[in-house]
Order: sequence, then C-alpha cells, then structure tokens
Amino acid sequence: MLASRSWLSRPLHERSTRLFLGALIAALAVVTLLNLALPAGHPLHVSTYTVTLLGKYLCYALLAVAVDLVWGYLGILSLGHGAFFALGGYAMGMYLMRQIGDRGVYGHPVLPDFMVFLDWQSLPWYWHGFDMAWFAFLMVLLAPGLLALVFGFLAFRSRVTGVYLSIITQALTFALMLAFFRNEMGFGGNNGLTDFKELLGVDLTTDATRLGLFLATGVALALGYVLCRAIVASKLGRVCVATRDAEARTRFLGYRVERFQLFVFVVSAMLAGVAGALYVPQVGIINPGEFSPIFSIEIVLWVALGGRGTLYGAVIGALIVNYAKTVFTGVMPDAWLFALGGLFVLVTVLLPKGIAGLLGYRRPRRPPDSSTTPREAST
Amino acid sequence: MNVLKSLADRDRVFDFLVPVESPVDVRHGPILYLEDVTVSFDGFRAIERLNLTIDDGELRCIIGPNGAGKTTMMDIITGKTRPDAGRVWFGSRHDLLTMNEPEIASLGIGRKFQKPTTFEALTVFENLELAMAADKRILPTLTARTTGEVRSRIEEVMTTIGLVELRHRPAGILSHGQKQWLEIGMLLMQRPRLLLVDEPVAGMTEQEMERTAELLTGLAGQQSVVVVEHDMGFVRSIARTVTVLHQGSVLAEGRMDQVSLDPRVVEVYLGAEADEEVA
Amino acid sequence: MRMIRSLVQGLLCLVVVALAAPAAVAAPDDDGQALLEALDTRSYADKGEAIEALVASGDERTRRWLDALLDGKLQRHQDTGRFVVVLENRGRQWPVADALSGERLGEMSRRELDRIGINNALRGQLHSTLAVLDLRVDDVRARREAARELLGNVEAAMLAPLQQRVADEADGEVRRLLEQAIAIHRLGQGDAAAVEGLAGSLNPEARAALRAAARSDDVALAEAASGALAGIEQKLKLNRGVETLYFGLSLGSVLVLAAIGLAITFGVMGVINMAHGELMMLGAYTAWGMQQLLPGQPGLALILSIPAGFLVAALAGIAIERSVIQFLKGRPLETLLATFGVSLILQQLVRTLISPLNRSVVSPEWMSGSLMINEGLSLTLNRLFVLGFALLVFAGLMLVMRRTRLGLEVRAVTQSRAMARAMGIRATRVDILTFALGSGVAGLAGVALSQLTNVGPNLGQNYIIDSFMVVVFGGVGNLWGTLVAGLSLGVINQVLEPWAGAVLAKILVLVFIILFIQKRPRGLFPQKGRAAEG
Amino acid sequence: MIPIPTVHPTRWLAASLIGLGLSSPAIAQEDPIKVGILHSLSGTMAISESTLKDTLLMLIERQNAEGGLLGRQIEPVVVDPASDWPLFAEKARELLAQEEVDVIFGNWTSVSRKSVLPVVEELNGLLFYPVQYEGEESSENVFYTGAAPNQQAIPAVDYLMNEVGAERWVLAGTDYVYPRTTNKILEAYLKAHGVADEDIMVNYTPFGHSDWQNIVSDIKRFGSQGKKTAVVSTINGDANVPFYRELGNQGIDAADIPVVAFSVGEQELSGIDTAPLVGHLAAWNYFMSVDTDANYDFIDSWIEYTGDEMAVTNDPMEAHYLGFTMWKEAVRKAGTTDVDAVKDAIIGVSVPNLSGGHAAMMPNHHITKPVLIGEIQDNGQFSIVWETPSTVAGDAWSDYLPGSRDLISDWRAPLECGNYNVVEGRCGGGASEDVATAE
Repeated sequence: MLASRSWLSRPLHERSTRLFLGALIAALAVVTLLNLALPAGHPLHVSTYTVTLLGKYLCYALLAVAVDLVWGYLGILSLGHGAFFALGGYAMGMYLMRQIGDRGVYGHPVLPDFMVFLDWQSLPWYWHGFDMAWFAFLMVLLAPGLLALVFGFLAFRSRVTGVYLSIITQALTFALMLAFFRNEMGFGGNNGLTDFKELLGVDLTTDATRLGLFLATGVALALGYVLCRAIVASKLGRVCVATRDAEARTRFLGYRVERFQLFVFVVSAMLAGVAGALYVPQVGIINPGEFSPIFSIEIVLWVALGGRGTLYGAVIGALIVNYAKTVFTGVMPDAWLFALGGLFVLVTVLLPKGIAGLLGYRRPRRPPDSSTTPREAST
Repeated sequence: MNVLKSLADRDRVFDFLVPVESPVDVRHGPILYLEDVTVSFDGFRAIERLNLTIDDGELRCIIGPNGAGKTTMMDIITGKTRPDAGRVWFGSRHDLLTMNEPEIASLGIGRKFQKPTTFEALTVFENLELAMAADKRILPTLTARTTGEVRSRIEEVMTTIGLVELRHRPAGILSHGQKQWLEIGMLLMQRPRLLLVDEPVAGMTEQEMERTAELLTGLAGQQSVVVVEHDMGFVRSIARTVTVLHQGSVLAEGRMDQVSLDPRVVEVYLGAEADEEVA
Repeated sequence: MRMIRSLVQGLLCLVVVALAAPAAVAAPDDDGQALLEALDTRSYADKGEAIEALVASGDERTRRWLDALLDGKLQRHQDTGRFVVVLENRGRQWPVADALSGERLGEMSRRELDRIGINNALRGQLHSTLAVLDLRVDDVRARREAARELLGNVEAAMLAPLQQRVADEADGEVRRLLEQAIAIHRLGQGDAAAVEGLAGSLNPEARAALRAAARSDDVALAEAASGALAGIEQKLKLNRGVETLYFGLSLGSVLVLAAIGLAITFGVMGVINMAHGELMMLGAYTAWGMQQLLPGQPGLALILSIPAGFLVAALAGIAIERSVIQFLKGRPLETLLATFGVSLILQQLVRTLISPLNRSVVSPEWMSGSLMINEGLSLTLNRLFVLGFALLVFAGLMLVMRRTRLGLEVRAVTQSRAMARAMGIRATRVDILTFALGSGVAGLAGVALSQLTNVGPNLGQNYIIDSFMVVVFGGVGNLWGTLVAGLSLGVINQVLEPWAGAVLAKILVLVFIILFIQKRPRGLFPQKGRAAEG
Repeated sequence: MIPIPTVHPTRWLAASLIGLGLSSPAIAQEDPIKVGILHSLSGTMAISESTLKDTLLMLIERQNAEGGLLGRQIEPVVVDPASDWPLFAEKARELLAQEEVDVIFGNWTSVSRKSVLPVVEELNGLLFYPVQYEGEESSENVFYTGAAPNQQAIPAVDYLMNEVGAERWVLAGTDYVYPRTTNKILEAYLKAHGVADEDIMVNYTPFGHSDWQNIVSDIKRFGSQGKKTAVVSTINGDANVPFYRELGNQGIDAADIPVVAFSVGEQELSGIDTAPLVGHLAAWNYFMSVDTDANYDFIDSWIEYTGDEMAVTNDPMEAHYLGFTMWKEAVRKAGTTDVDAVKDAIIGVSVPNLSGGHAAMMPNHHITKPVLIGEIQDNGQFSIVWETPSTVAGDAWSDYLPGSRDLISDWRAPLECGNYNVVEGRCGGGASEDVATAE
C-alpha cells in the first residue's frame, strides 16, 4: 500500500510523538549502557533483574496503549483486554514449549511435560505448527485478532454499547479463564506453560537474551505507539472520536460506525497480543491468571491513572502503577494494597484527567472532557 | 497467507454491505414518497397512515403541534426508526425501509437534528471534513489526505456559515446558534439531494434567522429541502408549500396563507401556537 | 459379632437404665473403673468388646460414658490413671469432670491427658448401640431417629428383641422403620420374601440392600430385587427433577442476594461499585463478630447480625459515598476505578485487623441438616433459609422502592436528576440514602453467605463478577430483572452441571449471557433512565 | 509514595531506574545471613501462606535468640508475591539477584513453584518447599519437605481399603495439577488392586467452587449402591468449607461415606464449623494432636509467638520447621551458607520430626516422613487412628505413572541427575548438554 506510507509516517511530524519516541529511545539507551558498561555492584549499575523488570513494564505499557486506543478514542471500555494479551502470550508460550523438544524432564521428543504425566497419547491438533516460529508469531496476531473480530462483529453489529459492552467483554475473559483452567483444554491448566528453554535457538536465561528481549519490547512499544498515533491522527481517528461523542450523527454522515469500531478493536486486540507474546519469555510463565477479570480492570486503571485519550498517558500510567507494585510488595509486603488502593482512589478523585492532565505539554486538541456528560459516562 | 490479505484490506471483507452508489431516479415524479406509514411506540400511535410526497428541488415546511410526529417522520426517513406499516421511497428506485442510516445517508439524504449535534471534541474544520462526501469505507478513510480541493470546499462552506475565523476551535465551545450553523454546514458538505432540517433556527438571533432563511431558499432548486419548524414567522418567510401534521397524519397541505385560514388548522395548531407565543 | 449377645442382655435391663438418674455417686468399690480400664487399649477390636461389656454391665453411667467416648471426650490422666470426661476441649487447658463420680476437677492441660480414641467402625457400633438404647425413650422423635439409625445396622441376634419392640411400639412411623430395618437385614440374609417389605421404599439404605440383592447369584431373589428397584427408580425420577430445580433456585437466590444491592447502587445511581463484594464481606464478618459476642447462642447471634450486618455495611457505604463517590458525580467510570481501589483497601484492612485466615461461622441447629420431603428427597435447611431470605429482602426492597417517599424520590432522581432537583428533591441526600440502602443489602447478603461459604477476605472477590453479570443480564436498574436473571441463571447452571460438569456449565452460562446481550442489548427488562443510557 | 512525574517521561524513567537501583541495599561482606520468605500475604493464597511466613519468622527469632548461625544473625527478607504466579518468579529473582539471600523458604501452590523453578535453577539458589505436592519433579536447587504422593495419598487409600473396607471410590478434586496427578496415581493404584472402573468416580471442580449441591448429591447416589464407598478429596483451600457444609447438610456422615482429605488441616478446620465433619479423615505427616513433647513445645512457642491461645499448627508448618532445621544443620556441617556446599552437605542430614521418628534428607531432595491418618474431632483437631509403622521416604517419580515409572532422582555424585532414566540409562532432563546439542 503506497498510500499507507504517508498516513503511517504522519505522526513522525508531530511534536508529541517525537518527544515520546525520543524519551523512549533515550531510556532504552541509558538502561543498555548502565547494564553493559558499568560493573555489577556499581551504585548506578542496572542489573539484569532490573532490565527484565523494565521489559515487563514495557509490555504492560504496550498493552495499556492498546486499551487507550479503544477506550480513549472509541469510547469502548473493554474490561476484557487481558484476554487478548493472554492469547498472544499463549501463542508464544506454545512455541516456546515446542522449542523445549526432548529436554523436558521426561525427555519426550514431542509432548510437553504436563501432557506426558497426564499421559496424553498425542499432541492435540491445535498444538501443531507451533514448532515453527513464523506460524507461532502469526498466531500471536491472529488468535487475538480473530477473537476480537468475531466478538466485535457480534457486539457492534447489534449495537451493544456502554456498560453492557464492558460487562460482556468481562464475561468473555472470565469464560476464557475458566476454560484455560480446565486441564482437558491441553494448555497446562492452572500451571500454564513454563520452564522455557530457548527462543529462536537463543538461550533464554543469558543476560544478552534478556537485554535483547527488553530492547525488542521497547521497539515494539515505539512501533505500536506510532501506529496508534497514526490511526488517531488520521481521518479515521477523527471518525472514531466522532463516534465516541455522537454515534448517531456519525451514522447520518454515512459512516458505517460498527465497522470502524470493529477495525480499531481488532487492531487494539492484536497489539495486546504482541504485548503478551513479548511478556511471556521475560516472565517465564503464562497461565490462566492473565485472563482474570481483575487483571483487565487493572489495565484500565493504568490508563485512567495515566490519562485516557492521550496514548502517552497510558504508557506513564502502566509504568507508574507497576513500578509502585514492585516497590511496595517488597518494601511494605503487609500494607502495599493500602498504598495501591489509596493511589487509585486519590488519582481518580483528584486528577480526573490522570497524570497526563498534570503534564505541562498538551496535544493541540485538548483531551475531551466529554467523560463528564452522562451519556458518555456510562460507556 | 490469504488470511493475512483479508486482514490487510478488511473493508473488502464486507463487500456485500457496500452500498450500490446509483443516482436517484426522479424521472417519474417525486424525490421522496411516503405512503400509509404507521408507527406506534408501545400502544401510542406516533404516526398514523401518513402520506407525503416531496418533489425534486422543492422546499417544504412541515408544522404541527408538539407530538404531531414531525421528528418521528424524520427518524423513519433516515432509517433510525422502522415503521410498522407503509412504504417509503427515495426517488423511484430506492426503498428506504430496506436500508440503514449510513446507506440512506450515502444516497444523499442529509439530516439536521432538533438538538444541534456536532462533534464537540473536534474542530469546526474537522467537523466539516468528516461530513464531506467521500469514500467512507475504512481504508480510504484511514489513508485519506486533506487535498487542496478539499480545503477550498471546506473554506467555501465555512464562509457560507460564517465560521471561518473559528475553524480551529473545538465545536464544543461554539454558541448554540453557531452549532446550528455548523450542523447545517455539515449537511452542505454532504452534497445531499434531500435535506431534512429539524428546527434550524431555534436559539438564533433575528439576523441569524434571516441568513438561515436565505441559505435554505438558496438551496432549494438544486436540492430538495424539508424544514420542520415551530417559529411561524420563520416559516412564513420561507414557506412555499406547508404541510400541517396532527396526531401523526396530514391535517392540511397547501400554501401558507390557505393553510393558516383552514379552520381545523387554526383550532389544533395556531390556537396552540398562540398559547406558545403567550408563554 | 459377639457384641450381640451382650446387647440382648443389655436390652433386657435397659428399662432400668432409661429410668436411672444420670449422675449417681461412685460406689466405693467401683466396677466402673474396671469397665473403663478395658476401653483403654490400642486395639479397636478390644475396644469393641469393652463397649459390649459396658452395655452388658447395665451400669447406669453407661450412656454418659458412651456419649463422651463418641465425642472423644472420655480421657485418662497420664500419671494418676484417673478417667475423666472433658467438658470443653478447645485451647490448651481443659475443664474436666471425674468419669466415675461426675465431680468437677477444674482444668487440666491437654498435655497430661490421653484420649480414649475411637474410629469410624467403633463410631458406627456406638451409634447403633445407642440407637437400641434410645428405642426405649419416651420422646417419639428420638425413637424415630433411633429406628432410622438402625436401618442397615441390624444384626441377627437383634431380630427377636426388635420384633418385640415392633409389637410394643405405639408409633406407626417407628414401627414402619423398624420393619424396614428388619427387612433389610433379611434381604441381606438372602430372604426373597423381604423384598415385599422394601418395594417402593425410597430410603437409600433400602435401595442399597436391594441393589446388593440384585447382584446376588440367587436368580429369583435377583429378579425380585431388580423388579422392586425398577419401581423405585421410577419414583426417584420425579425426585431428581425437583432436586435439580431446588438446587437451581438456591444457587439463584445466592446470585440474587449478591446482585440486588448492586442493582440499586449501579442501576439507580449508575455507580459501578467494585467494592460491593467487600461490603458483603463486611456483612459476613459481622455475623462472625456477633457469634463471638454471644458464644453458645449461634442462632440468636445470627438473627441479631441481620440488622447489624445491614447497619455496618450501610455505614461503610455512606463512608464510601461521602469520601469518594460524591466527588465523581456523573462519572460512573471513574467510580469503577476508585471503588476498585476501595475494595483493595477493605480486603487488606480485614487481613490486617482480623486475620488473613477464614473465620468459622457456626450454623445454628435449626439451620443445619435438611428438611425431609420424602425418604428419597430432602432439602438442605441452610439453603432453604437463604432462599426464603433472598425473597424477603427482595420483597422488602420492592416495598421501599414502591411505597416509601425515599423510593419515590429515588425513582424521580433516576428519571431526571435535574427535574427532580427542580422539584425540590435533595438529590445529594437521595444519593447517600440510596447508596446506604444498596450497601446495607450487600451486608445482608454477606450475613446469608456466612451460612453457605467461607467467611474470609476473599469472599467479595468471588461474587463481584457474577453480581455484575446478573444485573446486566436482568437489565440495569430493574429489580425484577435482577430477580428473574439471578434465579434463571442459577437454574440454567444447575441443569447444565450434571452433564457438562461444574466448570463447563459456568462457561456455557457466560457464553449464553454474551449471546443474549447481542440479541437484547439492554438486558431482560430494559428500562429508561439515566443509568440505562449508553 | 512513588514519584508522580510532573516532568517528561525520560527524566521520570531515569528516576525510576535509580529508584530500582536503590531499592537494593548495597551488600557488605560480614553481614547477617539472609533468609528469603516467599509466601503470598495478599490475594487468594494469603489464607494458607501467611501463617507459614510467621512460622519462619518465629523459627528465625528463636535461632537468633540462641546466637544465630555460624555466629551470624539471621535476617529474614519478606516479600509478597500476592498470589500472582508470574510475580512469584519476579520476586524470587528479586530475592536472589537483588537481596542476594542465602536460601528461600516459600511457595504453596504447584504453579507458583513451577514459576519459581527456572529462576532458582538459573541463579543457583536454594528453595525449601513445604507443601504436599504431586511429585513428578526433582530439582537440584529445590528441597521438598512436604509429602510426595506416596507419603500421603497411597497410605490413605490403603487405610480405607484395609481398615474401612471401602470398595467404591470417589476421587474429587480441584482442577489443577496436584489433584490431577494424585488421582491418576490413585486410579492406577486402585485398578492394580482390582477395583473396577464403574466403582471409581472422578470429579473436578474449579478453584473456590462454592456450589456443591449437585456433586454432593451425585456422591450420595454413587454411595447408595450397596457397597462401602469412600471419598478421596484433593479439594483445595476455600472450596472445602462449602463442600463439607453441603456434605453435613445432605446428611452424609463419616460412618456411611468417609471423606479422606489431603488438603484439609487444622488451619482449614479453624475456619469451618466442624460439628458435621466429625469422623471424616485427613492424611498428613503431622497433626497438632500428635502426643510428643517436641510437638507440645512447638505448639507452646507458636502460641506464645502469635499470642493467640487458639492458634493452631499444621503440616506445612512442621515441614518448614523441618526444612529450616535441616538447612541449619547443613550450614553448620558445611561451615558456610554457600549454596553448593549446603546442597552437598544437607543430603543425609536427619533431624527429629515433631510427630516422632526422624526426618532424613534423601538424595532425591525429598525427606522421610511418617504417614498419619486422623479423624476430625468437634474441636477442629484430628484424632490419629492409624499411622505407618515406620517413616516413608518421599518418591519424586511415581511408580504408577507410565511416563515416570523408569525415572529416578539422585543428586549425589556421580549421578547428579533429577530424572535419570534407568531403562535408557541416561539423564533425560534439560540439564544434559548432549541432548541439547543433539537437537
């Protein structure tokens, strides 16, 4: 698509995007430098542990961007984005499992360990192909994408909106969680997939790989961000905002609203999938917990906290909350929930526009405060 | 691989939904044709056996007391509400009852709401840009560029509705009157064959009303215009033919002076109208 | 078994036992000591015999000893070798009484006491022994219980005395049971005639006996038995249906209880209260607290905790409304986020202040066990109560909404806040009251749940999602919708469960909800009004 | 509070990095021995795990009171993985990489252990795992002080078969790996003892399942077939309360259909109204009611530590007690806390366990334990009705599973392998490089 180059490159001319990318790249560079150049024990040395941690944050950041795309610009509050994240993660996890080959504890050439000791005889059909990287990576996009396509097609066609939409997205992820918990499903049940060995033939445990994954995530975040910016800065993005604020009006202008919603929803789901895929090799496990509705709500909280409808706000929110979680669970293990809960309450009450609202810099068009009108309120 | 492709140009997935862009056929008579249309909301008959024809290029005013079914009629024409019975034709080719809002809109029927609805978060310019007649499928919209000719068209309309200097202000901050204008502007951008205008001058100053009147009368001719209005003064100033709705069906139709003499009309409407003016 | 002989002898002299006063003073040269000595052995077989001996002895303290033995409260002091009955066996220091004389001996450390242990086999033996004893008491209920206890536990040697009992027995029910008990025994002996006596009985013991007989090699017997079984199975089919329906309704009633409060705060005020579950948790903990305050009277405590639970939760609700929600007027989304924070805080609060562990809430006598409809079908009481309670709460809410000034104002505010204001309704006050009401109801739900499931910090988490499903499925802001939705989802779930399994059933229900919302994007009973807009 | 950025992301990110850097105190040489405690203090598992944290704090406190270890004080490092499995891995990494602890005591659920496993192996840490589990694992860096299936499930079934005379079996469990595996083993074991398929009913329920009406009535029906029926319950944590309540209310008492549970201990019972449960069974390697002085002392110090007269002890607590004591001994033996030294030293270490007899660390990193069967009393305690004549050694690889029948584990030289395949005569694990390169 020749035309696409122009719309894709559009955000690169925006000040906000340049600032964001600059910041991100700088951060990546600094971390890499501090990790490689400085000797361990040096006060400023960034340990591999920290690098992996940051890698995880960046995955969450990408996920948050995906959510902000549908919530902030389309007005669709998805309480089920964790499902897309997890599906992407499982696709990657299945690939990594197949990579273990016969190095599992039972040394079975094909079957993953959990299948061996629940004595499955052969590989279930949906596990085939995941030994090929390209297929697995394709699935990382397709699995969440198709789910979003089907679900969104039904929901938007019958014009399910507002809280009803939110709740059925929640039902979706909840149902998937229960399904993946079932051992009959062949996804390792509650234990999920773990004990990964290597990715694309590279040992996962080496510091180099970890740094690589971290950087890869950073790049993915940058690309994802640019893509989302490109979408929201395009005329299509304006149609989204139009839909969010006056759906009927948009219809009378001749836009097939449900299809725009579907398109953006699917794109967002795929981004979430990518985030999940990058998340799994870094934390070393994927299990149905990622499907839990509470997690999906947490994602929304990151976005709200960072400031919805700004994309970079989502990133900030994800980073802050998860950093806070890491610190609190270590520093005040018995009381960290107070701190986190308090944080949520205070920010929502005191900063309706989130942290982005605090930042001096604003996009030329102020973030819509239409969230205060009753109609938009219940979305 | 072809899965990838289908993802790449998703808008083709729904080819069957893409409207047939065929010109409205008005060689045999009216552009809009309602016959025996009836609709009721849980028991209450909003529209009852309504018959109405609008000729190509006509400017028609529709008046009637509150609850006469004016807005419901517009909902039916634009596909927002489905009637229980009756036929609604656009030209002699398009049965509107088989289409949804976007399809009807893309046929060239533009509508202005009673309560002005613009996209508050978007600027005046963007509002108009969205409204402009263009390929409104997904990828074209995604890759759309605002070309010079698009700009000039928008400029042109902005001057007509007098919002040039506000072009980069979000619609949210416009005054009520300005919003009305912006919405009319959006209609113009659609280049519709038929405009449905619901109470265009509510909350407008005298001269604003005059300009609106000029605008609408100016439009008539190349486009057909249906105006629903309470303000009798305004109606008199633009009306050629007037249709009086009462309890969901046509009470009287004809030139303003005739209609206003019709005793039934005086009773059900003008009487009420008098009260309103008192209130 | 050898015990039988002694049992018979025992039966003969039981008249004395029944009449004898419980606590007699130990005679100087007490043979009781010896009898008990015999019990203190490692081998359970010997213990069995010791028990027979005990019964045979006809000692009037037998009943007391056997009861103590049954509860594991008959113990022996390590040093003195003295037998004691432990009165209260919680903690480290136990109050005890002398087993022989019955005199109080103050407290002893559990460290210096040895329990006379029993196992299930002995427990069974004891049960039937005591049952035989009980056949003589005056209370008809006790006799029926005793007779029921004997079903399937009859031994050959007991036949004669039992038939004697049947003859003397005044109460028809007891007689019927005893006859069945005898028939079951006969069937066990391979007596085909006994099948008649059991035909049509829904009693599980009887069925078990018939099944066993149907497997026997004696063709005639087997056929007769399986014939009788076929008839019984027929009757049981209906039972199954009723049972499933009941299961469904009771599950549904739980859902309704959990959701109904939400239906108010969420449906009426448009507040998406993620802390709703934690308010339920508070209610449940109130029930626990009450029982701590009133030890020994679980029933009273439970009843008192109904108003208390409502109050506590309502106050908590008001606190939340004032401190958080009032600042989020018309931004329900933000309420979702803020109240989620609140829920985290409340959970951790309970963990730190009370304990991360579950708390045990005792169910009072009148709520445990089940209500027997017929021999094959009985409805568990605690769920029966919860079902009734749910309906009461619902009715109560309906009254409040329809008949009271508050209800009127609430509905007005729902329809149009501005208009209501204009008409002089103090919307803020209405908000506070509404939220308090919704929260209070959550508290009530919590009290009820304390009788069904864990009382712990996670209680809320387990119900919040389901509650939202129910409310949305029923149609936001419509109480009837919530009721119908809750009950129907419950029934659907329980109907699916037997063939789909618990997990799959739940998944199917969720999928059903998703698809249903496609068909009716506004739920079962769509309603106009602020919260319904979307 | 965490820094809320009023500046641009870059600066904030930098700030956060420094924050992370500082969140790990600089490590000097002669500082206290660090013991990491990795138990959930919030979330669903807090119910079970938080007491284990306190147990360790108590043990460490007692040890320090006795002058610490190797003349150094012991410093506990507590973190909260919040019942979030990936977080377990992250926290384990934090403990080992940032805090540089010498040993970790922690985990309850299998999934959390599985999630931590790669981390401990990668960073060569020490993990003591105190909970009965499904077996099928033996890691160089993990010591399993809880029961393996052959130390709990099989003896329990033996008891029911021989002492109670059960002929029909309900295997009810929560749907996760521990019950799945245990039930697989039991099924194989039962069939090996001539139990027919139709006499075995297997049922799985989700975590925290709260509506047991249908299942219990199924069990009732299954039990009314004229054969003695027993239920083997691997139902986990929260789901037990409603399960037992339903049992009681539907009138299933232990005399008719005894239920033997593998996950119900004194602590779970303390949250249940035990009246209807009297006589139901549990199989553990330790009961609070065990009548030994060692146990009474342990209980006393626990009650003193918690200040709660009613505080209860349970099997995983004893497991931690054993693990901690063994580690202590091993450190003394090795004269250092160095992981490799301790790993070698600890094999063969034997310490008296609270329920009598000695617990010895086997070469497969499992320990020897007595198996006790107890009946639930109305006071939430168990009365021990049966116990194995001697202690049983934990078996990492079950003999009743086709996949693992041929595997053994021995971490001593020369074998040094957790899953040695005696038939193929090779170490089948990911550890062996030759296989890796053969790929």
